Amino acid sequence: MMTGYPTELIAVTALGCGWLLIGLLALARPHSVSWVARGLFPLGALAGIVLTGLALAALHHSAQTLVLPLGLPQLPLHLRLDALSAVFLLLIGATSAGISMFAAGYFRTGEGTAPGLLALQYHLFLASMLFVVLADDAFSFMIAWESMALSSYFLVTSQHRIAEIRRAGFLYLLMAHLGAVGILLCFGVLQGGSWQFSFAALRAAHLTPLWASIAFFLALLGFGTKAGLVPLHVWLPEAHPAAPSPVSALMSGVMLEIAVYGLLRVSLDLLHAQVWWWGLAALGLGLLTALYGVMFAAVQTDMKRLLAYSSIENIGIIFLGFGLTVVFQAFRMPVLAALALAATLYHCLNHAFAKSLLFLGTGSVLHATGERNFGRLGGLIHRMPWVAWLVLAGTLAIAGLPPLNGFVSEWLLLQSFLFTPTIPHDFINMLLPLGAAGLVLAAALSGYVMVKFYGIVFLGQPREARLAQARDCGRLERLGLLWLAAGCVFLGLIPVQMLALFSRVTEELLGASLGTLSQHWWLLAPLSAQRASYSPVAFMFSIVAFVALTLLTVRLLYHGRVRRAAPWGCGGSSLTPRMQDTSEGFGQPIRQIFEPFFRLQRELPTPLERAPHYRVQVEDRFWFWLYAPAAALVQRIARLASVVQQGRISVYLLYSFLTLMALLVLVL
Amino acid sequence: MNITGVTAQCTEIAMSVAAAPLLLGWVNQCRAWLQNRRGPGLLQPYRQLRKLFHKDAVLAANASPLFRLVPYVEFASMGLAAAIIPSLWTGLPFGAAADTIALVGLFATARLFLALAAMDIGTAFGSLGARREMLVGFLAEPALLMVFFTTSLIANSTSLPTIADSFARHPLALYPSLAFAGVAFLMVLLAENARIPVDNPATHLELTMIHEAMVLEYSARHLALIEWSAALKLFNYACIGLALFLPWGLAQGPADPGGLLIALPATAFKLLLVGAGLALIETLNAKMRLFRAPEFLATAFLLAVLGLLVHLLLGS
Amino acid sequence: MAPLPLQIINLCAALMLLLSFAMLSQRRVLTLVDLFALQGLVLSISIGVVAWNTGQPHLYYSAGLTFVLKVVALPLILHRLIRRLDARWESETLLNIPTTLMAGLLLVMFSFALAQPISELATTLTRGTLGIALAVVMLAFLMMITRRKAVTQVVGFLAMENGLFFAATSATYGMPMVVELGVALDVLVGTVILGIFFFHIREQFDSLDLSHMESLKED
Amino acid sequence: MALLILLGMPLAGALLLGLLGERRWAPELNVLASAGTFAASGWLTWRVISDGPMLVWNQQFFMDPFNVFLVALTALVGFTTALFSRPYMRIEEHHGRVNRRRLRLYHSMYQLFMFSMLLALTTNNMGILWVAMEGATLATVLLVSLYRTPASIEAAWKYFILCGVGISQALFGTILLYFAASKLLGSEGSSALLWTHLDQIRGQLDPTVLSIAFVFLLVGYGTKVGLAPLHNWLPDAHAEGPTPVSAMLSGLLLNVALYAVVRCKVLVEGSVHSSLAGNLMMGFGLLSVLLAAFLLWRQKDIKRLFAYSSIEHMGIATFAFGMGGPVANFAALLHMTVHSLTKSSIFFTVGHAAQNAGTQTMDKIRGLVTISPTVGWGLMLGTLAILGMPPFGVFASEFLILITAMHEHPWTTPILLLGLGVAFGAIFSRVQAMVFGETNLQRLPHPPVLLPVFAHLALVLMLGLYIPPHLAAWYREAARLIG
Repeated sequence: MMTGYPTELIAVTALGCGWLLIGLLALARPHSVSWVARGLFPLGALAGIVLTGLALAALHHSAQTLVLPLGLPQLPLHLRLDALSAVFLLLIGATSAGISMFAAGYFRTGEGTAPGLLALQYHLFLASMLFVVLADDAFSFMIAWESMALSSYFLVTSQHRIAEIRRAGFLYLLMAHLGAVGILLCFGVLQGGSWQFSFAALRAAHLTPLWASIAFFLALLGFGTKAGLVPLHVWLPEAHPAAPSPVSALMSGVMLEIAVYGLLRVSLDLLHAQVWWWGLAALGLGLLTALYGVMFAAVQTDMKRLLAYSSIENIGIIFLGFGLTVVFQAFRMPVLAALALAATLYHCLNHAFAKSLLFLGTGSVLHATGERNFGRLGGLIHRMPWVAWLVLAGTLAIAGLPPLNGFVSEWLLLQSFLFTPTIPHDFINMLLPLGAAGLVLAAALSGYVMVKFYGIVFLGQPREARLAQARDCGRLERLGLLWLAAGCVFLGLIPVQMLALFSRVTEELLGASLGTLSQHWWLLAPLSAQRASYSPVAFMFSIVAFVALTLLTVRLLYHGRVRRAAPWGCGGSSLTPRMQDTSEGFGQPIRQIFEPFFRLQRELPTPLERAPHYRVQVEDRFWFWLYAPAAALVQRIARLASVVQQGRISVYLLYSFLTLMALLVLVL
Repeated sequence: MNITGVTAQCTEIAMSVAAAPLLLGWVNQCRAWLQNRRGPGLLQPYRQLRKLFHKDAVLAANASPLFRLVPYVEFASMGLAAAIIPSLWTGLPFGAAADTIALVGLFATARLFLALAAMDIGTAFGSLGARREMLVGFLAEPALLMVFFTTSLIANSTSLPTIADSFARHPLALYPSLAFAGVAFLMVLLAENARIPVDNPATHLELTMIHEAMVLEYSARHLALIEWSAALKLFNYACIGLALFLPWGLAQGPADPGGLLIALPATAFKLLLVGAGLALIETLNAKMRLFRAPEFLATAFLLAVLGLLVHLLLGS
Repeated sequence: MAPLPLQIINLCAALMLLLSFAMLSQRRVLTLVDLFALQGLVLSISIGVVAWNTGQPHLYYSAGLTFVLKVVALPLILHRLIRRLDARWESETLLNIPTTLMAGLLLVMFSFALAQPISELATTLTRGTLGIALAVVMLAFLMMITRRKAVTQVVGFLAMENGLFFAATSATYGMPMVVELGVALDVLVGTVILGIFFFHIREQFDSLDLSHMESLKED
Repeated sequence: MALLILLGMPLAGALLLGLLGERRWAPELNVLASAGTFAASGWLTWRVISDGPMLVWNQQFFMDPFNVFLVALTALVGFTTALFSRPYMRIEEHHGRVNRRRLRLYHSMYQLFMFSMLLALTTNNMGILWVAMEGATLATVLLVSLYRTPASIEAAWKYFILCGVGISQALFGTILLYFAASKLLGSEGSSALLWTHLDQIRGQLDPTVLSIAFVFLLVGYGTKVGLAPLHNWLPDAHAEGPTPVSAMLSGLLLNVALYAVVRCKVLVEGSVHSSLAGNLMMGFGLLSVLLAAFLLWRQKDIKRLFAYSSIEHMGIATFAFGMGGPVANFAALLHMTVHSLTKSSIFFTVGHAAQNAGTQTMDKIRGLVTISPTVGWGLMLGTLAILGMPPFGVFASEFLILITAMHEHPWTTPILLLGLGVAFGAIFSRVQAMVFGETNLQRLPHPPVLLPVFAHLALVLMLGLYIPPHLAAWYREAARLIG
């Protein structure tokens, strides 16, 4: 149904080009912070807000397409704006608005790459994500996809003088490239001999189940690499923390979701989600990822790494939802599939807001203190109240607590899990509900992780004396944080409206809408109110009212006298900040419970040591199982191959001679 | 939503809030009896609260506003939970606003805030307690949710009043899955309410305490609110257990005044039984070593999942 | 009984093959050059015979060119170079000489087998010689592989050119003139450049032994 | 006329520079001659576009879309390399690595090299093609050994012997070709060696002879293309010669050699009616990609690194030509174009980087972007382009090649991708370390001219996003010719 003039699509494309233009403008005065940061970044944020509006508008239209006279001769660049793209455009626009606003206040001179160049890469990154979502053929998709990887790589390595950052950047780009290879192969399989690479053609291509499955797993591999699906996740905890915080926010909050978009596009739109066990595989991997991510998050000692692992966890949850969607769809239960998809999309959006908020918060902390290590932070709620209170919203959202947004998507996902016993397959209908157990476990653990994160960074006493000099973030940064925190709250309160939007996506992809959501605008009741309902507005209102009422009552009936005193020192001398629990200590129970999953290196002090020293390092087993052997293998083959080039001219001549002989024999 | 509904709802909350310390007192009293002590009497928790409310609050010098806010949030969360849980009526207006999943979320919220408050002062005990509390929580929460899952699958709804309703109205049927769920729930109840064998509400021994370690820095009205919400939590959990496993006698909706006449004594009676049972369990068991607690809770979680599986396998 | 020209050409072919084997087994560099000159002579004679037989004028030029280049100019240059560089003896070959000769024999058989289907198509009188030409090329190749001195490698290279020329004449009655001129020019220039190179090599390595030139490799 | 200028310009330049090469303005003269050649190539291109293929001078010269685009490319890269060579060689002189006499040789040979490549491209005579290829070898041997260091002498010697032997095989192949054709066309004049004539009768040529001939031609010209296992000269020659020469070798000579292989392949395919030639080329291509990819991991010298990368890319192009068909040929042509543009631009930056560091050892080059941002970013972007990152043009060609391979020979795709992946890791890990990080380098005595670098990269970028219709039509036409 192509109707009308693609107004929104053209506007969105123009906006993408606008971002590019902003980037180029930054090159005009690359070293001027005032020009780049105070002038251009807010402009970029404005563009993000406009994009949000456009995406909302586009959600109310049918799909729009556009063919640009660019690209390969047989394959011009196709663009398409449909409901799925619109949702992700909404995500990009809304999240990037906050991040850009924050970045306006964040970037300063003298940190690696010149600000102008950074701005160019940043806006290139934004624009390429936008075009990934718009791309409607394999070639333009790949271009946008790899540009996204490339620009983010440069952003990651902006402080390239630090060796770990270089290593992280390399690992990132290498993995991104491998993932892209998978995606490319996937498209190659998808065309199924039709030799057409526009998505319209891929959608129409008929594949045998075997080839379709191969395509699906290639897509899972490719997009999973980008999304950080275990065991393809190793780059993520290295690269995300290495980047400047607004970039970490974009990568964790937006780019990972774009990877999810790619997977949704390929498997639901192009492959029509035909085979149920695809979903099972995605679900299994998602579960593994969620648990693995959160487990590792719990034992981190670096706040940005913790958040990166937490992103892995959330990606796992998203994949869980995605897998469920595929299972339902393959069993021809479109309404339930729609519910699961809505949960997935919702979680994408929620994660985007909350994780960006948290990463930006760490950025502020980093700027104020220069520290990323939990062991040297603490008590910042006194010095940085704005950051602390706004980040609290993100913390609660990531922990999946009502009435914030993280809870809604998990709620929806659990609701869809509750329908899995109705699947007409004897074994699956018993297996799947167990997924819910895993999901709940991951969600509960993420609460643990968030307490650790927030408690150690913002609460308690400052662990270093110089933290007393920390300053709260500036106005632009506050604005950015505020936008995202408000988003977290807002998204938590309007699930009904959001589901109405997602309904357009599900209609388009799965052929089923979410039906009549509810009689009331405030009551979320998918499927039937009898079955389950949730009203975040009422919830929020009640809890606020209850708190207010209690406060008032206590104030009215009793006195309000307060004395300040030193905290209880256990009967001994005064407490020092060093006596607080450390992040290692906080992670200890998790380390103990899930010991087989970690690769631990402990250095324990002996009784005789003068300066006792305790160190524990947690490493990823996958690195040693999968990546290190692969790298060693490549090196070994390379060493073998180097025998070919051993310097003696006679041998070279012999090669030539033998080649000639062999070919002649072959020909005869 | 009509005025009757709101009135009933408020009544229920008020009664829960008011009766919660009584249940705690009853449990303590029973325990004292079982241990051959006289006990402080049923009303001791009220006296305690009154005393605390009268005291001057002493705050640590570096307490943040979060620290002062948390007792109220805590209290509000538990109050709200009481609104969700059908202790007297089913079909109350607030029942639609939050289901069992939201209820678990609400408990989690309360726990998270308390843990944050515990870490706020920056004493060793506070963060120790917070860590332990979160450890208990992350295992207990899934177990609780799995229990709810099993019942939800039986009742085809996640709404707690609906579940209770459907259990109460349907002819008696034996659900083996509910047996597993029941045991799991009991274990969760003990753990979540800082009861023996996971925690001891009466101890302040640093090696073992969980809940008490978190609230060490609280005093006066803040402590009162926290204690009160702890009592309310116990009350709530007891009511959840009743709603899930012994739902008979609940009044059906606010427009059923006759039902209330049955519901009130029925609930009171059941709560008395529950309290006595709890005291019995606490007396018969010894406190576990702390690092055994995860095993205990993992067992609870497994039982809950097993219950779910049994339900799916047997369809009952 | 074949006509006389054909007999002569066949004889030349046999001689060329013989000379190739001789070169393969020869250790003295100066003798090697002489053998090369001899091969050139045989080549130019055979080209002359073909020219006489077919009456194609450009083949006469070709024969003359070959004679001048391969019998006079190149051996002269090489002789002078060898004297000045004092590189009269080949050091130990990489493969001992009997083995090399055995390998050469196999190569000849292979070449004949390869040339068989091609020769069957040929309309020229001299078609049978194509196999020999190929064998000469291959033997020269073998020599280049087994020798260690820069000079012998060059002689092998030039002997290969001989074989190619022989192939050109025997199979096709010679290539077009332009091409032959070009090829000749290239060979000449190449030899000159090689001559220059010998000096550079000696300057840098104090020897013309190729075993010094094995530093560029992967390790 | 245009052709006359095209060929005359470098020849005259060679003579003139041979005489006057010791003057101070010799580099400028070199640039001028190259610019003239470039202009002539532009004119010629325009003529071919407007009038169609042309056959001139007693049919000895022939221009069709296939070679005219290579002529244009060669002239362009020759021109930009001359631009780059001007400051580069000045700096070399400043560092005392060359003197005026050597520079005379250098400039003169530079033009001679250009001449022989252009001759090889434009000639219609397979014999002349051979002569020109050999001439190119001779010219570059002297260029490679310009520094007269032991290593450069060794490299030049290996280059000369291996390519000389290789090219002798090609001559044998040419003779066989002539042999097969002269039966049909007669041995009068040179008509039996003219490609246009051969192309017309290719269906009647004897398949056995042609397949044997192709083996010789492939091994012969393949040596110059740098196909494994005939590639051994390539890394040495690239690493030890002056950088402009490396750029030209990689960017141009390999293309020209591949051009020769493809011309031969067209004839053989027409005669043999099987995919023998194509399969052989695919095999060589794959082997080159794989071997080069793994060998990349062992490199320590920056120029050797990119030399192996050239082997890899030539392997890809050969593979694509081997597959044949309109899309693969199109992609291969595109790949040749973008590869030579990208690779030469990389060598430009690599040259300056090595001058900054005073060594070609990669471990000693660190933090280029700090000391010389343009060189650093140029190297980084060039590397990313050559590694096939979109939006650069190499990606477009590799994309087309891969999808064709997936369609026609699915089993080859994993091999290709393995090669590409391994090469990516190898090259990128090294380049990143050189471009980023703390620096230990010195500034250059003369400012580098980086216009060529960014002009090339801009062109490559453009080709990745947008292929002008003219160019596309042209490629398509050429692809059709190749079949």
